[in-house]
Amino acid sequence: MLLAFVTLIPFLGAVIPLLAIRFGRNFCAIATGAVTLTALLLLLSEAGAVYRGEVLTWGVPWLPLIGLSFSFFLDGLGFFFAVLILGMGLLIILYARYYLSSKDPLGLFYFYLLLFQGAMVGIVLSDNILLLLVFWELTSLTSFLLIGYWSQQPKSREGAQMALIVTGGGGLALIAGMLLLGHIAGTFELSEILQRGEVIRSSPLLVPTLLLILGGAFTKSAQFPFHFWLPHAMAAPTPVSAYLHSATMVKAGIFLLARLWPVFASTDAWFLIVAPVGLVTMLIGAWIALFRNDLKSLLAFSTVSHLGLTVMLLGMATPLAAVAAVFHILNHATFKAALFMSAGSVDHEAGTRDIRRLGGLLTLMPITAVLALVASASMAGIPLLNGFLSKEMMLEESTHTIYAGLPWLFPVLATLAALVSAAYSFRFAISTFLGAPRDDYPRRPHDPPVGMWLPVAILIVPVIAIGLLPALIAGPVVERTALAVVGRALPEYTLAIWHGITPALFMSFIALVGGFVLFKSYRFANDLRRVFAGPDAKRIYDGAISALTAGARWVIETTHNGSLPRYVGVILSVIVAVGFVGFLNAPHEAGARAMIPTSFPALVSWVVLAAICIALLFWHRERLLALILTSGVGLIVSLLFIQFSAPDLALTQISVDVVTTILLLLALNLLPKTSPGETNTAGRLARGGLAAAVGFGAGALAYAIMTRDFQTISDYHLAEAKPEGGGTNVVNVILVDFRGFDTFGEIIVLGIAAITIFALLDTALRGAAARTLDSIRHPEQSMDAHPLILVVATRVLLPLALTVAVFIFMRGHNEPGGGFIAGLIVAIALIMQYLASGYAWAAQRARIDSQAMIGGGIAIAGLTGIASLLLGWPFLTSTHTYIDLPLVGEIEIASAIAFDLGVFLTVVGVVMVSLAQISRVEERAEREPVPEGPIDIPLRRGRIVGSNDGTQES
Amino acid sequence: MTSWIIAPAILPAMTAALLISAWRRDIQMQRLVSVVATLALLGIAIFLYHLASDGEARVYRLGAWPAPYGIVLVLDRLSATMLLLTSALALAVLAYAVAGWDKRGRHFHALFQFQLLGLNGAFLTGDIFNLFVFFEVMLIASYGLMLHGGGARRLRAGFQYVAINIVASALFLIAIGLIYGVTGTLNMADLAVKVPQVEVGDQALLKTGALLLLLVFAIKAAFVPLHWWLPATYAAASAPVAALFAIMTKVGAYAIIRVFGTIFGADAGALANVAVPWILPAALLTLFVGALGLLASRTLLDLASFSIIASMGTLLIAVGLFDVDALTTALYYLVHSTLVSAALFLIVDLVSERRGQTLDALVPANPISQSPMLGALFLLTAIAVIGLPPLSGFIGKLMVLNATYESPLAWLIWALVLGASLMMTIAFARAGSIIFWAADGRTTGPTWANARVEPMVVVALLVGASAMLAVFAGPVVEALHATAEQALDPAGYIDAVLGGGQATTQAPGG
Amino acid sequence: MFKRLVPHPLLTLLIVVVWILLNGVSWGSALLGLVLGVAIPGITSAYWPDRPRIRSPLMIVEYAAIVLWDIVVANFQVAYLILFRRGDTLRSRFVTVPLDLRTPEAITALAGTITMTPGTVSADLSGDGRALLVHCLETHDPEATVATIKSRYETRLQRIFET
Amino acid sequence: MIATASMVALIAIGAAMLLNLYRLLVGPDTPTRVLALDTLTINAIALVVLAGIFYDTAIYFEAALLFAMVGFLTTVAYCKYMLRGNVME
Amino acid sequence: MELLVASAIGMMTAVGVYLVLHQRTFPVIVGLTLLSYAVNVFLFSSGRLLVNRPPIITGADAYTDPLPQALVLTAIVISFGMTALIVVLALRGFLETETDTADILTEDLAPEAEADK
Amino acid sequence: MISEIAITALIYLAAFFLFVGSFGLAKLPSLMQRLHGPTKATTLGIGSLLIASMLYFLLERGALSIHELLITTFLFLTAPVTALMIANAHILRDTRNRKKLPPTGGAVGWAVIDGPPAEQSDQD
Ligand code: NA
Ligand code: NA
Repeated sequence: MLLAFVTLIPFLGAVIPLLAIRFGRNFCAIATGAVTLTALLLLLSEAGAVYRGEVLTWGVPWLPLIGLSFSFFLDGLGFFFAVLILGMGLLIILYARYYLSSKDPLGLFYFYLLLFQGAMVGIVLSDNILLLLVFWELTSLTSFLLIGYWSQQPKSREGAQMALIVTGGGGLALIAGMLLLGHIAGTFELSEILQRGEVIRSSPLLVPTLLLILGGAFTKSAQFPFHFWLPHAMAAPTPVSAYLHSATMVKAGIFLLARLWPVFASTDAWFLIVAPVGLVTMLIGAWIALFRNDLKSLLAFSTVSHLGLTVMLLGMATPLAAVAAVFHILNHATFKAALFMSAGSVDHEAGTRDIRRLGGLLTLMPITAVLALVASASMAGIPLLNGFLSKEMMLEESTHTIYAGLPWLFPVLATLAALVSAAYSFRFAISTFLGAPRDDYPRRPHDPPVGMWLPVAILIVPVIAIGLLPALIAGPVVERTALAVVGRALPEYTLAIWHGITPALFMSFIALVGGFVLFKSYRFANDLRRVFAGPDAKRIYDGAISALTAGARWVIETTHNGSLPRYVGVILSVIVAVGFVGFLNAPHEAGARAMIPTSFPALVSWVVLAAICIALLFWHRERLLALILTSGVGLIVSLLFIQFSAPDLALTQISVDVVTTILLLLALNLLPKTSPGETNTAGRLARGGLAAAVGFGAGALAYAIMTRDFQTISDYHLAEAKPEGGGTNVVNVILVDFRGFDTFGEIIVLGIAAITIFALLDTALRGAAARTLDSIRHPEQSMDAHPLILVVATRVLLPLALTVAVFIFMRGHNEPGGGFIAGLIVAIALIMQYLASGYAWAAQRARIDSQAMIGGGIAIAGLTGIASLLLGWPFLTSTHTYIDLPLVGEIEIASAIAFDLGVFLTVVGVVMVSLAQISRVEERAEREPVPEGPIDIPLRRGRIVGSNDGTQES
Repeated sequence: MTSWIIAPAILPAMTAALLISAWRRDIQMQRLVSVVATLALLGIAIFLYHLASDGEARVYRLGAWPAPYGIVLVLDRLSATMLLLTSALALAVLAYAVAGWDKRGRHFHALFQFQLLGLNGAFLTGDIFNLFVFFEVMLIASYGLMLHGGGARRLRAGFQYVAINIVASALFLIAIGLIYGVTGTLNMADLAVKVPQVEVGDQALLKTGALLLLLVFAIKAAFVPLHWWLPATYAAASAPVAALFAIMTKVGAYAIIRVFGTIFGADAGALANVAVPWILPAALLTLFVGALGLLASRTLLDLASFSIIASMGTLLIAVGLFDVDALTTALYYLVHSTLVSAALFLIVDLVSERRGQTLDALVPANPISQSPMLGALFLLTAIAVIGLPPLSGFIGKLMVLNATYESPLAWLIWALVLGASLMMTIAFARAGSIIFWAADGRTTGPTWANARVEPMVVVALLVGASAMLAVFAGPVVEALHATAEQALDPAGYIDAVLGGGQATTQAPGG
Repeated sequence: MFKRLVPHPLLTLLIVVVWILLNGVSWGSALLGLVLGVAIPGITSAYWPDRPRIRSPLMIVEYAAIVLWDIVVANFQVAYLILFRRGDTLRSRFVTVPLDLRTPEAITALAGTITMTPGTVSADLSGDGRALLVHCLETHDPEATVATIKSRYETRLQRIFET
Repeated sequence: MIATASMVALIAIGAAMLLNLYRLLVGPDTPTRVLALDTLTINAIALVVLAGIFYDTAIYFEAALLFAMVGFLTTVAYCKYMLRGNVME
Repeated sequence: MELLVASAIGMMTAVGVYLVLHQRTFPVIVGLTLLSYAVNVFLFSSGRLLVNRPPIITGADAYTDPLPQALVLTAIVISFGMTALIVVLALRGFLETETDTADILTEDLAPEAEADK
Repeated sequence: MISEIAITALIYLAAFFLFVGSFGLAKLPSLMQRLHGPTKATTLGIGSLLIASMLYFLLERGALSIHELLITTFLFLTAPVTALMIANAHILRDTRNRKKLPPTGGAVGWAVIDGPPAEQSDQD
């Protein structure tokens, strides 16, 4: 429970600075510090137990399905790191209070910092490796925010993104690695995994697992070849650099290697990969650091180098090397944090971090200079300081390391790295602080406020103390920690300044002297570097990212080119491919159903259809012709329905077709009258081939279905339509009763279409659309807008058609017909008036609110269904009864008729709304005002406008 | 109790009908009615979820006709989950829209309610043709909503969206024709019974029908390369609409789970698991293209659209395995990505609103006011979308990886899932950095003081939901596990639909 | 009252007849037909601002008989022309029929009659409604054709609709 | 006898439809094609009525009636389009 | 007869698809119309073909399958709604941009400030 | 028997005219000539077929089926209008032959070309 608290306190406390900032910066800093301190104290309260060798665990399940639990454990390693993280955190909080200017949002900074801190603590205290991943990725995220804190600077943004992408990317590899590890071990609890090393090491997945985990660790710890992100992260405010890149984030990778050391260290792969990666990183980091002119950049590559050192030690896979690694982690954290903060102070006070513009600061900012000199001496490996001790141990261990059969490889290269390391340390210290004071600083440098040098001073204390009394000061910590790393008893070793005359002593000496010589011959070395300049990692990274982006854009933008034919073509090709493959890979037999002999009219209809289809292929560019031909297809399809006993379908098809045709004609009036020609023969062939394949598939499937027998549920419908549904037209009974819910959905589709059309055209008389409408030029028109004979004929037809509509509606339940068809007939009757007398005139007379009609129709249909609910029956349960009317006789009334009425109203409303809206638009495109109708030719009684009574006779 | 199953269909239908006929000129009244109805819908969905959580499938026989002759609605854990998700999302989107979006075109609220009707109907129905009908209701309402507000880009994208969906609907009908032509039934439970008994000579036809049906759902679910409609549509739709559309692709996924879990599942005899060989490769391709698209995006809307594709890829990977654990994962991911995608689209809207002419283009522009709050919301949403901790995306990703561990293609799946995450990270880091960080110091757009807070609250709630999904992953996943178990074991479903209970609901007619 | 309820008695009658035609002869359908016969003209009266006055209904019967006879004859004549004459040897031409009819209904009836009868098709009206353009499939004496039309049909229609 | 006549009529109508098709395809102008379509509809009506006799059912008469209404409206719409462009002005 | 119907379905589908694969809105719409004819007939034919056996209960010994007919009716109505919508959409798109292409052009992709505001 | 003969005769008549109408449509060289085929022959064709049908149901089946009358009425009402509209379209399109149209005999030309006289609008 306590462990969870230690982890959660920084998270929970993170909001405190956001709230506290309104009470001032000091208060904010104190409040933030208090949060960290609380966590630290809580942690320290367990120090006794940890140092007694106890392992504390606590956890609750989180997501058992995947083995994720909210569990923590505390041993020496975790304790060591957690104290480092929290302790260093306190110093950084103090330092940042003074470092950041009053314009910077300090509260936000502390907010990020605490989140980051919590994530780091989480990493080192997690027992569950999936939980560890959570925290791991959180550090990437929070560090992204911290590095990008000064987001107005492009460098900050770039650096933050790079850090996120590289460490986040590594984190993804780690996810895979951890999942593999957990699956191999059969548990995701670290404390158990550490017990199951044998199982893991014998797994065939060992190497991939290790590689993936190393991918996470190496990216986080900036190991070669992922080292390049770290210097760019230096765009962050110095407190961030000091925290993230000395003590915490980059150490996460080290922590992970140390944590899993007992599991992996004894494998060949570990040694073969980890040790050289560390060595190379150490060397390259140092070499690059030497030539950096930016203080923070120099320190950053130095950090890379030191991380490499630590990694190498862990990679050597011996317990003593592990001890050295732990010791160096501690030492590096102290002097490097001190150096970062010093560099920050120099930058803060002198206004520059460029080593070429610095010098002689010892006299100008003595406190800072002295502290920094001590820290850099430690970094250089000068005896009596802690850096010397662990570096010497490293050199000692390297002499025991035989890699690839070459006993000299590690010692020589390690010494070389130490030499370069000494050189850049000298360069850092001497070029900045020693020499003659300069007077060309952007600002007049002086020592910063105590809040900025005090944290450095606090860190210098262990640098010196450990350097002088290693066994006393650092001994227990190192031992307890190393024990936890190694997981078993440690061999004999001593932390001491003097180990006698050992190879390591010589190597240290060579490194120091050689380092000084190298520093002195800096110009020569610099020329050398230019000659042997390796590829710039940043450029490679940038190149890779932009190549990736460009590649992605090329792929996406060439495929998603906005071409509908291509989209549909691909979709149809997939359909054809899947359909054919699916069919051919399953058993199929020809059907045995007896076929119907072909009738002559059917054959003729087929010929007509085929001819029209072929004609459409060639003539579709003439749009009016295409429409006329399509009408022909509709006619043949309706005939087909009649031929095969589907009168309702024929009625529906034919009446829908005419409305569709009129809609298309209305649209065509404003659209171009022809489609442009296709010049591309290949495209035409591809199109034709695909069309033929789809057509063949559809036809073949239909044939296969039609030629076999089957059992269907519709026997029930045929049997029950009359007795239970109260109608003899089974199709209608299905529509309004058995499957009334389908019909309910269907009229809603119509209703939605209408209101969408309404909304779409509502705005067509404004803006660009209106301009287009005004510019449309029509070919020559007939001067007679409303032909007299047409007007008269349609007037006679109107009541006739309405009568027919009522008839069709009434009998729909028993004979072909019904609400939908009746609705269309009414619509057709009204359309006739529009066609003959003009929309304006006719619409004036149809005093119906079409939109309300749609809503009302749907509501009526719905209410019919709801009525049955109220009676305790399911939605849309119909009933029917016989009533005996005088004169009329007994008639049967089914409640489904009311439902059909809803259908009827909706259909009429839909057609009316759609046509009304289009007519509004068409009107705008007219060349000149159209006579208001109904008849243009002036006759004795022919020209009565808007009058309703028939009295205007002369 | 059971009679409430029809409520998620009736309520929005009648609400919309009333909105069209009675209050189509009174926006305030429309808002009130729409919000009240959606709240009620949420209440009903919660109740139904509670009802379904006993693990029993409940059947509602429309018109009191016995199955398989009439249409049935089936409430089980899966449909209840989808209903709940839909209504919760709807409420969030509606709350966002009433802040002003709904006034930019006509009939927003009616279309919105119709859209809910389509979705709810599709989730509840136990009949494949009725599923077609509600797909159409859902689609046509989505056309209306998508076109809400007008503009050339919207019109053109709308045309493509409609055209492609009409092709898909045609395919749906052909698939239904094949399936009916072989089995003689439309009821899903009845199909589940009849499919295993199909004669050898008919298997190819039925299988083709099943695969064509799969393709229909795949088009809705934006499987690559059937996804063409999605990027342009989502990029052209208005933000609240796009946010609501976050559920649209999920309908495809739902339909795959329902149809290929119940009818063509493990018990389907010769046709067992017909979909399985196809889904996983397509899902991987989908994920890959989604990630590429993210990387290629030039606008925030592109980013959001392709993140939908990528999330569908991830989701479908899990769907494609058709085992209980994987399906659990899929459902978790489905819930997660619906809420998070919605949040993302709303964020995009909030951003474009504040960037003047630049809108959502990923080019440096003036910084946007409200950036701290908005930036935080963007960051959190991005975290959730990419699948970084501590939000639900990370849990979802872990679950997907975990569920696919045993798959022979695990290495590929993992590489793609993780590689896609990296690409998303790159894309979102770049986008966020350009939008929120690359600033030239001048501020445009409404300032903090006079900007409306409600939209942000909606986004915050959605992000909060993602956090809750993560924190309470245990119980959530437990419930989804039960859901997956039920979905993959059709026996209970079949029994509920075709078994007893018919006698009590015989039609009163006659 | 009756006039308000049944503004177009002829139309009402027509609807009742049509309804009975559709539904069969029974009291029930007659009653329902009557209901419709009242309702539909009521609904559609707006489209009939200038309802036609039939002056002499009995004339209609005579006229119909003449037209029917002419149609039968015309059909055989036209069939002959179509089957046995080459199209380019036909003496087809437009003729103008000056109109004395002044009501739309009468003109429509005349135009309709012309189209249905011997080898003639009404093709257009003049802009002032005072002439009808008629196309003859085969004619050697246009004036005679016009005269026949006027005497055989127009005068009768004038009596039915206008005098 | 009636059956034979019906067969003959079916063949006659079929031939008529093929002739309509010829005009529909050959045109040469749009009014001709519209006329061909209209005539095709008329022949379809004949077919339906004949089918009623042939199959001894009255069930298809409404279809014939509707074909007549719709055929008329379609033709008028096409003509109105050719004459005025806007068919509903 | 079955072969005639099946080949009719195939022809209508093929021509429909051929037209749908065009770049202009109008042929696409005509193609979709043809496609929906084909699909309706397909769905209809899944109930098998029977001559002169309409599903009107008259006491006859056999009726054609009414269920696909009901389904096709629904499908016809739905596709009518869809067609009406897409026609208007094509028209509206043309009016807005003065081109009737069905493709999304690059200029469409540019953010439109005025359309949304 | 007589009824059967009558019905048979009517069917043959119908078949003949239906064919002749379409034959004329196909055969005749100009649109105005082609119009004569369908509008006449088809009308009588359908008409006799409908009478045949009525007789058939009345005499053979004993059921009075008079729907056919409605269809006939409908066709008789609409056929002239269709013909006029097509003729109108033809006149509008056929610009070369406009001059060959006979004069109207009045001040105003044919409606398609000249339209109604403008000065008379709104009062009469
Ligand atoms: Na019906
Ligand atoms: Na019932």
